[in-house]
Amino acid sequence: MSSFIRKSITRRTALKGFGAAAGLVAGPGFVRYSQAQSSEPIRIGFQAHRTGIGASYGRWYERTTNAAVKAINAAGGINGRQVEIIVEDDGTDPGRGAEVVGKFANQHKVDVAFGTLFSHVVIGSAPAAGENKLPYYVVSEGHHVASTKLNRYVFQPGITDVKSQIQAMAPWIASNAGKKVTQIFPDFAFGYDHRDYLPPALKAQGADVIAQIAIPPTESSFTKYFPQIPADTDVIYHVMVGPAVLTFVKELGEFYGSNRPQLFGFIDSLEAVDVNSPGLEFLEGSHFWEGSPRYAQPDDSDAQKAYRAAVGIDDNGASVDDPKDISTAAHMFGCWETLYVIKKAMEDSGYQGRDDAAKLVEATEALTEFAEGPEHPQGPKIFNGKIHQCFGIQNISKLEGGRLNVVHKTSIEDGMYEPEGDYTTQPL
Amino acid sequence: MAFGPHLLLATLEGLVTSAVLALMALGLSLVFGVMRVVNVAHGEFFMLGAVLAWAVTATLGGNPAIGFLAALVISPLIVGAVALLAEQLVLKRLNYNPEATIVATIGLLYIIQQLALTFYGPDARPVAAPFNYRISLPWFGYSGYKLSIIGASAILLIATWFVLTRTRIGLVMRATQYDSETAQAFGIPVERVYAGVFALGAMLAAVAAVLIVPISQAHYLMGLDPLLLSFIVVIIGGLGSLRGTVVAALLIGVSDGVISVFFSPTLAKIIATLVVAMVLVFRPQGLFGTARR
Amino acid sequence: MMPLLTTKGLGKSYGGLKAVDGVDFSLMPGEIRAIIGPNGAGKTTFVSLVCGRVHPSAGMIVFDGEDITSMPPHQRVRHGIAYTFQITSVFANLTAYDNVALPVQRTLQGGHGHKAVHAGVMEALARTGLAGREDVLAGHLSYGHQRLLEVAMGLALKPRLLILDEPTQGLSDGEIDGFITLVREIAGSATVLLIEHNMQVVMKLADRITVMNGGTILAEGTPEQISANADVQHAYLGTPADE
Amino acid sequence: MRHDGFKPAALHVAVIALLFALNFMLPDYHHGLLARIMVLAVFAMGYNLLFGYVGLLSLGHAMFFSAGLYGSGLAIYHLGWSVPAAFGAGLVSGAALSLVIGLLALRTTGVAFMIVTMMFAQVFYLSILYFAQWTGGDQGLVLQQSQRLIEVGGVTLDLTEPVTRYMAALGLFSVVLVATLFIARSAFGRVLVAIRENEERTKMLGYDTFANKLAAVVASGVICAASGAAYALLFGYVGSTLASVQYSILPLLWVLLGGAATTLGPLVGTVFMYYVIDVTSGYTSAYMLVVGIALILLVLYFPKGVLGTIRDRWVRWLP
Repeated sequence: MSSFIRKSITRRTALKGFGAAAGLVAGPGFVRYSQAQSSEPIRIGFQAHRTGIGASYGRWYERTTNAAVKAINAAGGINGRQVEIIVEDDGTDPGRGAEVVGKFANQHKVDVAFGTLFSHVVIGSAPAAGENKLPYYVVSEGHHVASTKLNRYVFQPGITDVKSQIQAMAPWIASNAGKKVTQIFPDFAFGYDHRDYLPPALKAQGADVIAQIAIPPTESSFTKYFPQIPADTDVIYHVMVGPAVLTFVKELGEFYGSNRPQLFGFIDSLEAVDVNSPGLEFLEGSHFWEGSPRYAQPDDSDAQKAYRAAVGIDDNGASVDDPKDISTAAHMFGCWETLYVIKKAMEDSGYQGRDDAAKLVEATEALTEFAEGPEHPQGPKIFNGKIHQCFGIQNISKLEGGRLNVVHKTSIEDGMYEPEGDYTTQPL
Repeated sequence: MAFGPHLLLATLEGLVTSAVLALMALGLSLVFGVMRVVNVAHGEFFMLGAVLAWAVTATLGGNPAIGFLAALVISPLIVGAVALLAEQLVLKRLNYNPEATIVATIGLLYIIQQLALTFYGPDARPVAAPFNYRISLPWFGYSGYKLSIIGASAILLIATWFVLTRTRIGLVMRATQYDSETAQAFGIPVERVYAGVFALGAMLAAVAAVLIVPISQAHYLMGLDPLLLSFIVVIIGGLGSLRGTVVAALLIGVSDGVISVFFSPTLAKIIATLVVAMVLVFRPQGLFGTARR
Repeated sequence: MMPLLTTKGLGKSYGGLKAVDGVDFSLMPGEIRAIIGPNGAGKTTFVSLVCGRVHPSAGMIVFDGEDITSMPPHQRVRHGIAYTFQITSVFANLTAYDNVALPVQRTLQGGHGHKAVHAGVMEALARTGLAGREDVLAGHLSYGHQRLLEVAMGLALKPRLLILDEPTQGLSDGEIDGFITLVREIAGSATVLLIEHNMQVVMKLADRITVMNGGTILAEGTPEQISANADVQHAYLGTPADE
Repeated sequence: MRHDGFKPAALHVAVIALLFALNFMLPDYHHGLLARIMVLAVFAMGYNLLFGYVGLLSLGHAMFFSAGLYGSGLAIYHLGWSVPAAFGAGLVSGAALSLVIGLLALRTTGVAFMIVTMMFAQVFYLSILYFAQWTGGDQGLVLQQSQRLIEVGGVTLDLTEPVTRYMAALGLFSVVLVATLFIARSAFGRVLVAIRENEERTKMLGYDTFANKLAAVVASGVICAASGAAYALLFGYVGSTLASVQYSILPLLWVLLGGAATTLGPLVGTVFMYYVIDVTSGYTSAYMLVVGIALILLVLYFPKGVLGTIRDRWVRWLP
C-alpha cells in the first residue's frame, strides 16, 4: 500500500504543479492571459431533480434559477463575469447526486454547486462536495445543514430550515387554531422534523400534541389511519408530501364531512397542485404555512412583483404560459435568493476561480443579514455563518374562495433557535 | 374511535385495495401463467392506464361521469394496443425466454416511464369521480365511489372467470397454458394467443388504474408499488389460479388494512410483508397452487 | 454373508394407485441382478425408492446393515448407492469432462487437487470408451455416448451398488456388446442392479433375475429358473416383447 | 475449463493492471467515477455468483449490500469504530443476514424465490425507515472525513483522498475478482453450475445441493456486503435509497448486460450502464428512454450479455 501512497502523492503534486504554473503565467506581465481568464463565465452547477420523485419541484427550481441568472447577467454578472448554469439531473437519488457533484467538481469544473431540494440527495451529496472542496449551496429547507452534521462546504442561505419554520408556526397555531393538536406526517425524515420539533414548540405556547400519526412512505391510501385521530382534537396538523397528497386530503374530507377539526398544513403537500382540484374543496377555510405566497397579495412589495414577473408566474402562482401549470412558489424563491447570496459572497471575497473556494466559504460565513429587496424578494433574512443557515419570515395563509390569502406573517425571531454546532471550527 | 368501527373502516379500506389489486394481479397472473413471462412493465401499464384516464377526461371535459366512462373504454384499449406492439416487437422475438423477457420488460418500464414524464409531466393530476356520494355512517363517513369500485371489480372478475372457463377463447388459453407445444400441434395459434393474453393482461391493469384514479390521482411513478404487490398476490395465489389470485388479493388487501389497526403503520407494513414472505417460504406453491415441478 | 441391500414391505402409492406394494427384496454383494417386468410393473419406482428420489409410503430399506429409509438421496449416494437415469440426464451444457469431474471430485479423499481430479476423470472416460471426447459438450454427444457418459458418471462415484435404469435403450448392437463387457468389469468392484428390457443382455449379464408385475415381486431366480417359470412366461415373456 | 489456466489468468492480471494504470491517466471526474464503478462492480460480482453460477435469481440483493453499508456505517457513526473494524462489521452483518435469508428463501425455487427475496429486502428497507432514530431513515447519515482515516503503523490513509480511494476500490475489486475466478474454476464452482443446470441430477451425484446453495448465498451476501461497506467508507454516505428495490434490480441488469456467469461480465455491465447514463444524461433529460432502448436492443441482439456473447461466438476460453 505504501507505494500506492507515494504514487498518489505524485499524482496530487503533479496536478498542484500545473496549478502553480498556471498561477505564475497568470501573474504580472501576463495581463492578457489573466484578463482572458477573468472574462470567462462563472460556472454554477445546478443539481436538478429532473426525474424521480422530485421532478415536480425540479422543473420550477430550474425556471427560477434561469430567471435569476438572466437577471444577474443583465445587471453585469458577478465580478464582471457572466454566470453560466450547468444542469445535471440527479434523478432525485442520493447515489447519483454524489456522482453529479463529483462531475461538477472534476468534469465541468464549476465554481460552485447549487440548487438541491430533496434532503436525502443533499445528505448523500454533501460528502462529495466536502471532499472536492466544492462550495455547495442547497435550497432544501431540511434541518440537515443547520444540524451541523454535514460539512463546511454545504450552505443553505436562501431558505429557512424546517425546524425554524415549525417553531415559528407554534404561537399562531396555539392562539388561533386550538390547543389540542394531532399531527399526521410521513414516516420519514422530513416528517421527523415535524414530529420532533412541533411538540416542544407548542408546549412553550401552552398547547399540546395529543397524537402523532406517521404514515409509511409507500402508502397510497390513508383512510384507515384516520380513526387514530383522537375525537377531542382541535387541530389536525398535516404535512404530507408526494403524489398521494391529494388522496390524503380527499379521504380526510370523506371521513369527516362538514364536521371537521381545524386544519393546519404545510403547503409542501400541495406544491405544484391546484388548490381548486376536484376533491380539495374540503380544505376551504383551512390554514397553510407558505414560505413565499403562491397567490399575489395586496401588499406585495415591488421586489416581489418583479420577481414573479421574472420567473413567469401569474397572480395565481401558475405559469403565465399555462394557467394549469402550478408553481412551487413556497420554496422556489430560495433558488433566486441563493444565487444572489453566491453573488454577494463571490464579490466580497474577490473570487477568481476554484483556488478561491476557501475564501468563498469564509466570505459566505461572514454574511449576517440580507435586506428585503430585488435580491431577496421573499423578505429580510438573518444568516448564521456558524451553522450555514438563514432565518426568514414565514407566512400563514388561509384558503378562502379558492385562493390562499396571507393572514399572518411571523417575525424572524419567532424562528430562531440555539445553534447546535459550529462549522467554522472545521478545517477548510 | 371505538374498536368495532375502526375495524370496519380498516376492512372496507382493505376491500377497496383488494378489488383493484385483484384486477391488476389477474392480468399479471394470466401473462405469467399462459406465457411464463414475468412482466416487470405491468406496473407501467397500470400507470399508463391512469395517465390516459386523465388525458381522456381532461380532453372531454363536461360531465365527470361521461368522461370517466369514456376513459374506462378508451384507456384500456390504448394500453392494450401498446402492449400488443411491445409483444410483437420485442417479446415475440425473444421467444419468451424468461430471463431475456425480464430485462426487456425492465427496458419497457424505463421507456414508458420516461415517455410519461416527458409528455405528461411530473405532477400528480386528479380525475373527477363519476359521482360523489358520501355515505354517512354513525362513526365516520365513507366514499360511495370507493364502494362502487369493489362492485365493479367483482363484476369484471366474474366476467373474466366466465371467459376463461366457459368460452372457446378461455379453453384455447387454458390449453396453451397447460402445454403450449401440444396446443400448437392441435392447431391452436399459440403466437396469437400469446399476443392476445399479453394485451389482455395489460388491459386489466389499465382498467384497475382507471377505477382507482379518481381516488388516487395519476402520477408517472405510481406503477412500482402495485407491481410489487401484484407479484406477491400472484405467487401467494398460485400460478394461473383465478380463484387463488382473488383470495390472495383479499388476504393481502384486508390484512394490510387490518394490521394497521394494531400496529404503527410502518411496523404494520413490516409485519405484513414478513408474514406473507413466511407463507411463501413454508408453502412455496402458493395457497391454492399444487406443487409443480 | 450379509445382504448389501434389503427392503422390507416397501411400498409407494400415488393416490389410490399402488406403484410398489410390499416388496421384500435382498441383494448380495458382488451380484449382478436384473429386474425385469412389463411396463408399469413398478421397476423404476422401486429403484427410485432405493436411491431416495422417491419417498416410500410404507416399509423400510436397509443398506449394508443400516436403515436408510429416511436418508436424503445425496447421503445415500455418499453411502455408495449410485443411480443412472433411465432418461439420459447428463449436464448437456457442460463438457463431458466436467460431467465426470463432478462425481470424481466428490469421491476423492483428501486430495482435491486439479491433478487428482484430472486423472480420475480421464480414467472414467477411458473405461467407458469416451477418451478423446472430454471437450465435447455433453449435449452434442451422440445418444449412445450420452448413455455411456451417464455410466461413466455412475462409475466415477465409486459405488458399492450401481443401479442402471435401462442402460442399453437406444444403443446399437455393437455398442451393446461393449456395454456388456463394461458391466462385467464393473461387477468386479461393485454390486449391479439393472433394469433392462433387452432379454439378451439380461441373460448374458445377470446372476439372478427378479421379475416384477403390478408393483409386486412375481418371481426371483437364476436366468434358467426364470426362463422356466410358468408365471413369468404368462405375465411377461409370454407376451411378445418386441420393444 | 480444465485446460491451461494461463490465458484466463493473464487476462485477469491484465484487467487489474489496466485499472491500475488508469489511475494515472484518467481525468479527475472519470477517476472518481471509476472508483465508484469498481465498488459497485463488486456488488455485481456478488450477485453474479448466485445468479450466474447457481442460477438463483434474487430480487433482494440490495439488503445484502445495505447490510454491509449499515453494518460498517453505523459502527462508525454510533460506536466510533475504526475503518478496518467497521469494514469487518459490515462483512459480519452481510454473512449473518445472508445465512438467515438463505435458510428461509432456499426452501423456495424459481419465481417464488425471486418474490421471497424481494419481500425480505422490502422488510429490511422498511426496518431502516422504522429505526430512523439510529439509521437516519430515508435521509441517511454522513460519515465525516475524520472518521474515514486508516492508521497503519504511523501512516494515515485518507479514504476521502481520490487516489487512496481509487486504490482501495481497486484493491477490493481485485480481491473479489480473483476470488470469483478461483471459485468459478474450483470444485465448488463446478457444483454450483451443475445445480444451475440440473439440481436433481446433482443430488444424485451425492451433493447436498441445499448446503451448496446456502454456501453460495452466504458467499454472495458477503461479497455484496463488502461492496456496501466499501461504499459507506469510501463515499461517506449511508442511506435507505441504497436498500430500495431499484438497487436490487441494478446488479441484475449489470450482470445480464455484461454476461451472467462470466467473471468479468459484472465489471463490463456496470461500466456500460454507468457510461450510457452519464453520457446520455449530458444530452437529454430523457436518458431513461435511451437506457430502456439500450436494454431491449442488448437483450435482442446480445442475449447472453456482452461477454457471454463473445464467449459463445469467439473466445471459448473466457472464464
